Amino acid sequence: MEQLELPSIDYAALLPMLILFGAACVGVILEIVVPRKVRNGIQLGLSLLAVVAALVAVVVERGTRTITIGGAVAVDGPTLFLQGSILVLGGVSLLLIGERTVEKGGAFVSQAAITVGSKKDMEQASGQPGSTEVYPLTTFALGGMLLFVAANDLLTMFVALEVFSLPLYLLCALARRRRLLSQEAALKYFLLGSYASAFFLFGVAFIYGFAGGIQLDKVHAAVANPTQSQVLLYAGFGLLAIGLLFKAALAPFHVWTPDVYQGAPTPVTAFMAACTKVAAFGALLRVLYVAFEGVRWDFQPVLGTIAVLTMFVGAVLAVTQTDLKRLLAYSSIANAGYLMVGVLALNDEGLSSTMFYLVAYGFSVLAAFAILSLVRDADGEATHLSRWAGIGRKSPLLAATFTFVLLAFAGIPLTSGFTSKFAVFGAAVEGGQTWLVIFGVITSMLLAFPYLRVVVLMWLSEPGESTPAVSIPGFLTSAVLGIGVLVTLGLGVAPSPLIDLTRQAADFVR
Amino acid sequence: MEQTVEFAPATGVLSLIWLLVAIPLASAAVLLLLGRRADKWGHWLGVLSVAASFVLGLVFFANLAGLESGSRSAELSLWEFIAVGKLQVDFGLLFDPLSGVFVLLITGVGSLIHLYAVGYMEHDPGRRRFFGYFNLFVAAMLLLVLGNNYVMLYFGWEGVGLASYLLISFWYTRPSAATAGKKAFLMNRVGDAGLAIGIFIMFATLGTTDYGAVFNGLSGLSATTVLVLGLLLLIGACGKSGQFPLQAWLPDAMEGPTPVSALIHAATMVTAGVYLIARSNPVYTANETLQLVTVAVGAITLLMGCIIGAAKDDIKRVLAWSTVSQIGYMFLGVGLGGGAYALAIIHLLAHGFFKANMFLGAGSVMHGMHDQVDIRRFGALSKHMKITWLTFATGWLAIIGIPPLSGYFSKEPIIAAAFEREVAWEAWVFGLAALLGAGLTAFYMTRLFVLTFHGPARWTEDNQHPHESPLIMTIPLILLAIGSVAAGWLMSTSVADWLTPVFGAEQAEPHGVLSHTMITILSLVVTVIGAGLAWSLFRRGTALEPQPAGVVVTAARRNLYTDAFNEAVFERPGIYLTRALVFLDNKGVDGVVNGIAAAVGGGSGRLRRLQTGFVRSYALSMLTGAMLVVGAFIAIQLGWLV
Amino acid sequence: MSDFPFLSILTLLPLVGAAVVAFIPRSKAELAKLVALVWSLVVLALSIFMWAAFAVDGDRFQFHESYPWIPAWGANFTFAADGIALVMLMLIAILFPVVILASWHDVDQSKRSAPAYFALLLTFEFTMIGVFAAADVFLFYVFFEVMLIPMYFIIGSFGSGQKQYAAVKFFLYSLVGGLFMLAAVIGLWVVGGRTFDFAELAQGAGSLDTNTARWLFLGFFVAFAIKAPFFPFHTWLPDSGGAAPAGAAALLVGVMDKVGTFGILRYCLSLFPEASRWFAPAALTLAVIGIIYAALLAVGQNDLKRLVSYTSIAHFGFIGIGIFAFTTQAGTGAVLYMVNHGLATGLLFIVVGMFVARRGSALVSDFGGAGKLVPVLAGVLFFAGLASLALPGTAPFVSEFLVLIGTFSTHKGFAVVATLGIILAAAYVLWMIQRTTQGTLNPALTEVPAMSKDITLREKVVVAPLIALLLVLGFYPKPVTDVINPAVQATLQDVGTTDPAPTAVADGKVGG
Amino acid sequence: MTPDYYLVLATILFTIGATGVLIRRNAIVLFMCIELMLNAANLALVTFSRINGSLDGQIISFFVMVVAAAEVVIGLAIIMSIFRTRRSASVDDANLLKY
Repeated sequence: MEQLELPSIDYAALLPMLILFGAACVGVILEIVVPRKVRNGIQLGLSLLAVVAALVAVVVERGTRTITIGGAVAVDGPTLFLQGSILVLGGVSLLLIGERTVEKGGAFVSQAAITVGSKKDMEQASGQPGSTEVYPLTTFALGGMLLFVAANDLLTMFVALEVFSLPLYLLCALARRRRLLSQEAALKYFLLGSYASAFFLFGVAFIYGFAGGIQLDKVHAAVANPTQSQVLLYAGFGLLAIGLLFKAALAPFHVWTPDVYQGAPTPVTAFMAACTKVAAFGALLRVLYVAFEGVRWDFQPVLGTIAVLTMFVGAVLAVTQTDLKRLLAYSSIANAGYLMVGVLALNDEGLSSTMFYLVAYGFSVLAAFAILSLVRDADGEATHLSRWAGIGRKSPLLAATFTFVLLAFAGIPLTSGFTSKFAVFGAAVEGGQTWLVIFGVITSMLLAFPYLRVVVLMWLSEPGESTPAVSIPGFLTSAVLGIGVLVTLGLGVAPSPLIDLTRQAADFVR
Repeated sequence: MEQTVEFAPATGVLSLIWLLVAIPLASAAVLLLLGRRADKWGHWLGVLSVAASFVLGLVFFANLAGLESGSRSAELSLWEFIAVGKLQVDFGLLFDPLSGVFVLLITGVGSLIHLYAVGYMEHDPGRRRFFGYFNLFVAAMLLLVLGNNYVMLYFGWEGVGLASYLLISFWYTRPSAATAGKKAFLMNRVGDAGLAIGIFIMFATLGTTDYGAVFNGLSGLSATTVLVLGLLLLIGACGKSGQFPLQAWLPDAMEGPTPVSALIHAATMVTAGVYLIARSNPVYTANETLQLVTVAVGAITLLMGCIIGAAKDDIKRVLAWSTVSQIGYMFLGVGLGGGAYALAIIHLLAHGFFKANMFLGAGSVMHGMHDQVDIRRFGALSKHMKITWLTFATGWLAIIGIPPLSGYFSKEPIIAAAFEREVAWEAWVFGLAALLGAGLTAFYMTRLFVLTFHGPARWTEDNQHPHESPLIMTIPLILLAIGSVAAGWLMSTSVADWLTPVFGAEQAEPHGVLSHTMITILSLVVTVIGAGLAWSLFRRGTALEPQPAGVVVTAARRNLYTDAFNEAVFERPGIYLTRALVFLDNKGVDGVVNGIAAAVGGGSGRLRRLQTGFVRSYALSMLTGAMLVVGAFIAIQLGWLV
Repeated sequence: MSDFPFLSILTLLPLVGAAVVAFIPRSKAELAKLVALVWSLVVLALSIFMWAAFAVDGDRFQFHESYPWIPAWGANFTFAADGIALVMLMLIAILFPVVILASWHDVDQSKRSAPAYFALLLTFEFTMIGVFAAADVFLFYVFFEVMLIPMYFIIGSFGSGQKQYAAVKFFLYSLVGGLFMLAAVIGLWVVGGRTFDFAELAQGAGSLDTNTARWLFLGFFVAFAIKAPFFPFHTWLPDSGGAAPAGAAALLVGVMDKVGTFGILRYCLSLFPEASRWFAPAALTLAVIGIIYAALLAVGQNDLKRLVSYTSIAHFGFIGIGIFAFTTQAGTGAVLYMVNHGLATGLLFIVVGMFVARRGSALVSDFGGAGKLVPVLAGVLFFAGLASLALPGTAPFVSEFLVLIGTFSTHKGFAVVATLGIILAAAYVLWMIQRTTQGTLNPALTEVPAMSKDITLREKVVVAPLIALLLVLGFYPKPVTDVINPAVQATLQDVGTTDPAPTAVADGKVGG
Repeated sequence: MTPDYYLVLATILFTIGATGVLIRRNAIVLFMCIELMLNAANLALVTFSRINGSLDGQIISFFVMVVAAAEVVIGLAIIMSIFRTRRSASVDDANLLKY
């Protein structure tokens, strides 16, 4: 029996994740011990505190470049930057999740187990305080995401994927209103998500067969000097990629996105659109840049085609959408395409610009969903486009804010949408992927139309009878809105600090 | 042709020649800007300003005459107009013998017509505006003849076009007047475009647009270039002077008040084409073909004018076609070149007097006949408006060339010159054309005169009260009549000498196909035949309604189908083209764009159906995608792709 | 040369003004108007000072300012003006107060907020000044895109007729062009050594790969051709011009569209000289087609504002041939044309706006004989028409003449066809005048009380400066041409072309 | 017997699972098909572990089992709640969200 060598563990580097997982566990316990009345405040405070603490830890560890616990986790520039981004975006999303004043009791159902449409369900719909499980669930998901972007071997990645996916499936099902839709969204998300994880896992198996190990550096070495059949490598890589592309919502693995975004409670949608995207692209970046960099010439055209397809699907389908949440879902698909353009640059510039894009887009999308949550009628949020006609006349400030965010999505200068698009396109041209940029530009033209349609509707149409009232945003939603818009503007006008940060962070350790 | 053209700088009094343009221009500005505040005295300011220009013109003319004949010119640069790269165009004026006589004609005849207009327009509420436009015209016309380069000429050229437009459509509430003004401007613009391209050629080949430099550089140009240049200038000249094929606007221009017809569409502006060719005489002299074309244009137009003029019943239209025809003579003259340049200018000046005289006479008749213009409804007016009758008679006799009235001295030499073409067939063709024209002129002018002033009265006392015009209108008539009588004799030699510095010394007369005496006799004979025929035909008046007529008369009544031609070839296709383009732009060019948008929308509408909502179909799309991705990778690995 | 930071202050001033006006409550609309007017006059005053400080025979670029913006990308807030930019800035500074005064009552009847309208106008001025003052490609692009937004809302919110359709079309068209340009900007940035500085890029222009440069040229050109607009990218303009409030339409064609031609001159020509030469025949063809095509279309329009828009397209054809003829005269003429067209078409739009405001309709067929009722206004319309058809004595003549004469010396055929455009110009102007102000009085007009009110004092103040400028520049354009000429010559030097010598002189037959 | 056969078997199992998701309607069966795919992956991992001569693959498969168990918890919870409302476990019934 040989001596079992214990791997060294750099706890400091793992601290952010530990904090979150710990806080999540504590949250579960609190669910049991804390009386219902005060639970919401405490849970929200705890999760926010955990996020802040984790963020502090990330900031403190900003110089760390290490691989720890036996090669399972890599804490390097991209990890820390993406973790930081996830934490900030997650914290902001938490504010949205914690909003309880816009709608009485919040956006979440009080007891998900109650059958939809039953007598009890009617009762709880009328203002019982929402469930507080959402906080530990969110914290778990955040922890999983932090681990996902740090994962340095494929197993860790798989586990992290599940750790952040499973809470999300649940969160999707917790909407207070339109519960049927919410449940359907959860079901679809869950089934398709598991389906994709299975592909991912099967890919892991193949890669393991090919490389004899699952650490990314091992894969990298094996790709450079293959000892096994290349078919294993390519089949494995293909299957592996599918799991990641699914999470990142790239066509044709985007199919879940519109349904889930529409059905899920709006704060959760916002959370997914902002944070899941960061996590998914973080892992994708790591896998492509660290493990498979050696076969870039082979995967660039395939993934490039996927990127183009994604941009087109997102842009073209957005044109005829009539539901705002669904429209934003397609827009987020198209944005995934643009992100992919940055990823496929496969150079430092690509890495840093993709990270920049993720942050910029995350804030804009949070603001967008925050606004959606404010326009409501008796049945909850009024997300059908026709209901927004002339809203600019009724609530100019809200309409102006939304217009600004839409302009950002359309990539108009002086918004972060422009600088981030510029960054990824620039990186792609530099990386020799001009064709992607050309398609990116063409789809941007298409995509401008649906945004503009909304703007036209808000400002240029006369308000009708059915134009809903706009709720006065609660403090938390105001904060989200404010932060989202300010960051969108700030990154549009003075993106330099963040660009510099992403550039400093753009070095993977292998 | 190796002479070099040089102009002496303006000195002394002559450096004030800019005042000639500035005074009427300032007056026009005052009249147009002050609005109704100037209604009471505006017309007098208008008259005064032109009269002042006339006086100044006389002073300058005298000064010019005082200069040595070798340097009898005054060039004055006011300011740099356009100075870009090699293109240097000054806002420059040139007062030389040629522009001198034009200045006197314009301001002299202009003053008289202005004076006349004070009376003629007395009851028109727009009199002040009328004088504003009139002064604007005088300023532009003076600029045209005084410019020292082609750009200045063009400046004035378009300026008179504008004034002409404004005055033709002066009574703008009449649709016919508005249309006529537009037509005039448009056809003029066709000519202007030719002139403009001519200027471009000068700059492209010679790098200048100054008269002197262009003329001196001509020897360096190929024959083709000179030909093209000359033809383009000719197009410009045809447009402004109502020559074939751009003659159609001039008769319509009679929609304007009669003083306008007299000043602009008879005496001055329409002769600008003649001025242009005379001014550019080195260009035309340098190319035989060019001269031939010019002569041909002149001959065709003079016959055309006569023929149509003989068939018209509107007093002003007859006079208008007569103007077309007479300017044809002038074109013939300038086309013949050599000594005929001066002849054309003399005819121009003489024509300025007698045609202005007749137009004003016509105006006087209309004034007395309640704006009736149909000569079939006149007759016996000699008893009612004596002065008008007498002055009109001088004009009539002058134009048909009865010695010793001015027309005789100015037209007959041109006919003679035509017979002196070096190529025999040309001499016969153009000579006979000119001769025939003289006969026809005598015919239709006599017809006009007889039908208007003699024969039975074909108007009724119920609605017509013929009366003589007031003094302010008859005085100009009388003065112009004196000019019509005396001008020819006075000018026939003096002006030719005076213009020698511009056109060069008259070359030795080549012997024509007919002797000079013979031509004189012939032209008098055809004139008498024509006049006699008309007298005998119309002495007893004519039917009030148009009578059926033969092919020739019908054609003449319809302007020899030139209007029909224009309509069929330019107007209608133009309208159809415009309509087609409007359709094309909306449905075609814009349609492509909207089509793309619709296609995206339609594609989007169809594609979104793929999002069926069934989770299993989503799984299928994922599986398909997965198989494609993995398949693509494996294909790449096996070397099937890339 | 002056060290005073003219350009940055000039750029920011209207933005501040817009913010101030935007915060004035709706109830104090008159105050908002007044503030906007005074503000734009201050901008005008500053511009005049700048004009005075510009050294005609100094460096090509003056008032250079540069502040770091995004160092990682090499993007800076760099401002500088050459003669071309200077005259355009001056035009902007002149047109805005005029338009603000002209739009005084435009919003009074609508339900929309007057302060918002004037704030949008000032915002638009900010973007306009910025786009002409920028000497950094990135900064230029930013302004190029941002200027869509205020105009979009002006058309969409304050326009008439099919305003929504027009606003969206305007925005999308421009955005499409802008995105092509974005691709080209990125490409240029990558191949040009990661800098956006115009001067540096222009210096390295010669070392670009020929094919790359042509593609990049195309990216820029399409954007500018849409903006200008050149045939066949023009269809948005009649819709926008027809729907926009008259004052805004004057700015739209008077100033904003000039960004297209300015961009071609500044960016396409200097940055891609070889490509510019290579594409010149194609560009000239488009421009000439545009002249004839748009003029014919203008003849066939029944909507005054659409008609004026089409005339603009024809005029932009002239500017286009002037730019691509590559001679000093044509180039200077083209820039001068940009200024003159701004004044002339601006005036035309404003006067048409006065008619439309009175009649409540822009349809030509709703007028007829209006000169009887409003003689002075009809006179002003006529004058504007004359300026539009480039009659000598009005400023556009000089520019049209320069363009044509300059083009003729290198491209005879194009110049000749373009010259035919002046005939059509007369046709559409006079036909329009005849149908609106001449002929028998349309009885419907007498029933509209406003139609019997001739030009008011405010309107006189609006049109007077434009008329005066058109006349002055028509007789004495030298102060402007002297400013433009060196910049054009420097541009042509970048392109690498020289004026052809007069052929007779070149052949040695005549002493130059 | 070469380990390759196990790989073939694993692939066949995976394909059965992947196809099963497409052709079955019942949510539970669907879910079981996904479990089948996971287990196919486990089989492949173990096989590769054998081929490569390292224990990693076997360890991974333990992790996978744990994860699969967690997935079951979540999945069944969601399916349950839907079943309660709709009284049907057919995934085809849940298609309110579309287009």
